[in-house]
Amino acid sequence: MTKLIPGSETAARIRAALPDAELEEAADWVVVDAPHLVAVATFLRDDPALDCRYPTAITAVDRLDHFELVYYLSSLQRNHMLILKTRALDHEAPEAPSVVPVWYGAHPQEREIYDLMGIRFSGHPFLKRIFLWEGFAGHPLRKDFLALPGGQKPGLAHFPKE
Amino acid sequence: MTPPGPLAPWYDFRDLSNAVERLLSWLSDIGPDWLVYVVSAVIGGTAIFLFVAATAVANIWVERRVVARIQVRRGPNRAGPWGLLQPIADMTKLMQKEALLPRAGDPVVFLLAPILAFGPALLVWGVFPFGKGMTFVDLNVGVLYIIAVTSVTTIVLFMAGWSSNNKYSLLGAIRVIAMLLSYEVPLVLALLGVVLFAGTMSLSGIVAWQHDMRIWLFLVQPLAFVIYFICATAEINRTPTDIAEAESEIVAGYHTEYSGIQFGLFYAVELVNAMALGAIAATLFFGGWWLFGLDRWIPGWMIFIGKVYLIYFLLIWLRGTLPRLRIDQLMAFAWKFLLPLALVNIMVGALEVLLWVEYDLSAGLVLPVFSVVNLSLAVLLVVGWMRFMAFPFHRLPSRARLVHDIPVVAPGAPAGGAA
Amino acid sequence: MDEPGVVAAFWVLTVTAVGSAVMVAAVRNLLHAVLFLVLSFVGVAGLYITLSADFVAVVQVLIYAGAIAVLMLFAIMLTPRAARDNADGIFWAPALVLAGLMATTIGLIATRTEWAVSDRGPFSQTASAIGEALLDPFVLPFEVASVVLVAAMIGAIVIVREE
Amino acid sequence: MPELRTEPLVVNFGPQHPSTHGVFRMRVVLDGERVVDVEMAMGYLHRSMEKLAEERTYTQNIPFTDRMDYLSAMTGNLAYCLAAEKLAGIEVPERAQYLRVIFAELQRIANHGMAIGIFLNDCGAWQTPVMYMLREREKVLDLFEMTCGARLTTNYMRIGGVSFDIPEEFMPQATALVEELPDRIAEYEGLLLENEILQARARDTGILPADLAIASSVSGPVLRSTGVAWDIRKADPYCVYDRMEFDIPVGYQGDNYDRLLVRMEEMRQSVRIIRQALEQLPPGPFKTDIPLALRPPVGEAYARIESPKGELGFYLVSDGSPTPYRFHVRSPSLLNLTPLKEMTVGQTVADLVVTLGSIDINLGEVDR
Repeated sequence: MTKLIPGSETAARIRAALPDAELEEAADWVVVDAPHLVAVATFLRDDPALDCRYPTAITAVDRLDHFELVYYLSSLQRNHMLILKTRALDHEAPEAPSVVPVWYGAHPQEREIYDLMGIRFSGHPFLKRIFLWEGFAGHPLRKDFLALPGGQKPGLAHFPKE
Repeated sequence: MTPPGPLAPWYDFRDLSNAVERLLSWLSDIGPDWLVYVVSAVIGGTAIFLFVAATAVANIWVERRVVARIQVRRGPNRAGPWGLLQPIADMTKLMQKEALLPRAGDPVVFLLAPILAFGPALLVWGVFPFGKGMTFVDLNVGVLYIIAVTSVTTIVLFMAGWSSNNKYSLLGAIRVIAMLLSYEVPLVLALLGVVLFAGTMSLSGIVAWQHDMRIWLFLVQPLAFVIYFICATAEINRTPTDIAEAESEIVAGYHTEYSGIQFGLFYAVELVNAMALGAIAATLFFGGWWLFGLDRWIPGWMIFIGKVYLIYFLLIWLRGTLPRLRIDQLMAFAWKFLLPLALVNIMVGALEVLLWVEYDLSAGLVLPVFSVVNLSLAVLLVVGWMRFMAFPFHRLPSRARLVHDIPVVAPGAPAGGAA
Repeated sequence: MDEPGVVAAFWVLTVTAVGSAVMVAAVRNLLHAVLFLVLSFVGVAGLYITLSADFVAVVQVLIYAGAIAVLMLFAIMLTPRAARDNADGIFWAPALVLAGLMATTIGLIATRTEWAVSDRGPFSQTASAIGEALLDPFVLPFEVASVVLVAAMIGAIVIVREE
Repeated sequence: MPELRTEPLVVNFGPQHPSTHGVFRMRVVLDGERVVDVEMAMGYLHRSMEKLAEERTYTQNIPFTDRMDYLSAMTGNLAYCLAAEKLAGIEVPERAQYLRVIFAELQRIANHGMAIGIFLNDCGAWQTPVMYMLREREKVLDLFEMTCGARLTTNYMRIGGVSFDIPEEFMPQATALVEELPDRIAEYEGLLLENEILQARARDTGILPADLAIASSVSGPVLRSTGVAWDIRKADPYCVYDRMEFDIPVGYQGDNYDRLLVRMEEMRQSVRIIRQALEQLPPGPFKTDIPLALRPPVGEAYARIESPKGELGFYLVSDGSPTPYRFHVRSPSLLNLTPLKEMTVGQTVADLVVTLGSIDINLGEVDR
């Protein structure tokens, strides 16, 4: 069974190695501030105990006032997984550092996030839209894409017969 | 070259030339000289054209049905009984389609190519002895003629590929030329071995030699047949050597841009060329219309066509079973494997013919001995080459490694290695 | 040689060969030029057939139309696209003069020479006659030619060999 | 000797091309036959499922997962249902877990059959292997049809179980298939794996080093072919895989041939798993009753399975409403394409096509 490393343990290890990174720990994950993302990612990859050399999944969530980037990182050798998060605070022009130098596997995933969420990854070697064509207006996975009048978020507020 | 004698009755259909001979002798009695020439040319040309057209049409059905059998399906079975009318339906469809012309292409060359491609495919058939007297033109350089005519096809295919102004077509055209340059050499050398033994380049002469010696040249020159078969398969672009129109790589190669009946012509040329390969192999290696005395009972042309279809079946079989080689592997195969073997074959063949002629040995004695020697030599060379020169596949694993549990490094232990 | 069919064939083939040879020099597109060259070769091969030199005719098609033209196509394909035109050169005038001189010389020689007419008939088997000639009276030139070809092949290998 | 200066040729492979497995496009720069550069372009099948799913309830989203990897719809269903169950905290009855394992493994056989057949097609084998593989796949699809009425887009799994119990005639037919398949697989191994032409084409081409594979998030058979023993069924068992006895096939150096080896052996291991699952299949309910108005609590969940193509994961975020707040698919087809350039540059066009075929992508899943 893959062990999910709790946020407190990850945070303790990161603090020991990179004392100036601003961390916010939750039960399952650690939120790191964007400027330290690459340093923390490099540490997670190279630390022999954490050994997160396999980036399982990278995605983003639109939290209405900011974007949350979610990194599922795992070690195949030790069979554990940890969740790292970071935030792109500017909702209008979100930007985050790219982790492609750390994990090559982030290449298409960050392009996908850029295409669908509009987060610019600084330092990405080939940041072009991956699915939609250049010039497509907007980024469809944002909650305000083709926003409904009255600020209503897409999706159902309640079930039809409720 | 048939000795003059009393003409056979015209209804003797064991040899279709009987009827023609009758007609011509009657014409020469009543008409001027040139009329005989013209009539014989028209009859022969029409007969060959009809034969080629009929086989092209029939082979659509044959190929599709046979390949379907190989591929555990049924093949065309809706149009007519057993799908026999399928070729008609295919042709009708192709003729109805618009023949597109690429805008940036070279229209004259583009339109000429499919028409010119049919020329060599048709011309080759002029020299085959379909039966004892059934040769349209009995050239005494027949073997060379065949090689020359088929090599012209390459230029036509290049024209098609280049004039399409399509990158896939261009790649296909370049591949066609590279293939020809490599495979023409061992092909000619292989056929040289046959000519060495038969002592003539005339096709009916070679058949007559096999008839007189009561042996197939395939038995005397097995290596030559193998080399010829592989080279000819490569030259007419069929799997496993169809890199010039490799569907999965360059879409359709030189005929990517062709549509409608122009594509249909290329398709027909491919089928006719496959048949021509069979006809050449049947004539040179398998005794043409002669079948160990059976030709007295069965018409020679039936035997010939039967042999052609057997070899054609072999081609379909290969097509249905083998994957395609890569271009550099094909080139390496031609130069490093086929060419040395062809040279060895010629050396051995020349030595044998020399022995035979110098010591004036009886053919009944030496030919079986040569057959055994050459057959064992062929097997030895091919197997030896495979064992010592080819990539040692048999020494590499061909099954996956099985792991029962994932090796997990304990939390304290140091991690290492790529994993 | 005097039959009307042969004469007609001679003129048709001559016009084909010479006309396409002129087109080789005239057309702008290099690939068209090569294709016209092939046509010219085929016309010459036809002329050989009218002379009942069937071996030479077939070899003409095989080697010139089949191999040499293909080599030329290969060479053209390897050059950049810009060089695939018969561009205006500065040499067209001297070339024309040279070609004219050549044509005049050959024409004069052909018409002025007292050609000895052999009284033997045409060969029925040219291939074996040529083979015997090559390996008996002309064996030395034959071998020299093969040595030259071997040298050329070795040279080609040396040039393309990777260091 | 001066370098021969040749013109690079830019060729668009796809989206209309016989061997791009759909509408994938590669912008390939060629030097003669050599590949100098590969640039992937996708999105021709992009249906924006992640956005569509945000406006549908959790149950309504199951059909989308069929249409992502349409060649293995069952595993798409399974991964999504696992994620939704993890998010909502739903327990699945044991019989349903076994049925899920059986159908996921049947789907793996069907998918690998197609993958191997199409790979051989890319090698130029002119349809014959595909036709044989389709013959086996048809039998698997017959089992799907008799159980859930659909063959391709099955829509079979439900949150909390499966939609139908297996019919009576399922067991004998499935047992017969399980008995028959090992012989068939052995036959294909003899015909395909030992074919010299195939070995000449596939060996030492498209080599993927293990460390690059790990750094590029490659998963599934492509990862295993590099020699890394990693299988989520073993590493992070879901359903009842921890009760099954099976091995993981692992390749040697990550070339195209190793990927073929791994897929071929995985079919046999799947047969093993199905046989055990059919024997152990317990009686009982095949689904739990979940509320029609399923509102998972606020939170997020990531559930992953070993789909035939690799690690298929669903990342769901709930805000307590009837629809997922965020629906993300970690699609193995897309991520396995990451090192395509590194695998193909320097080889020939033919190798490029074969390498793409050996990765076994499905455009429905790449573009979503």
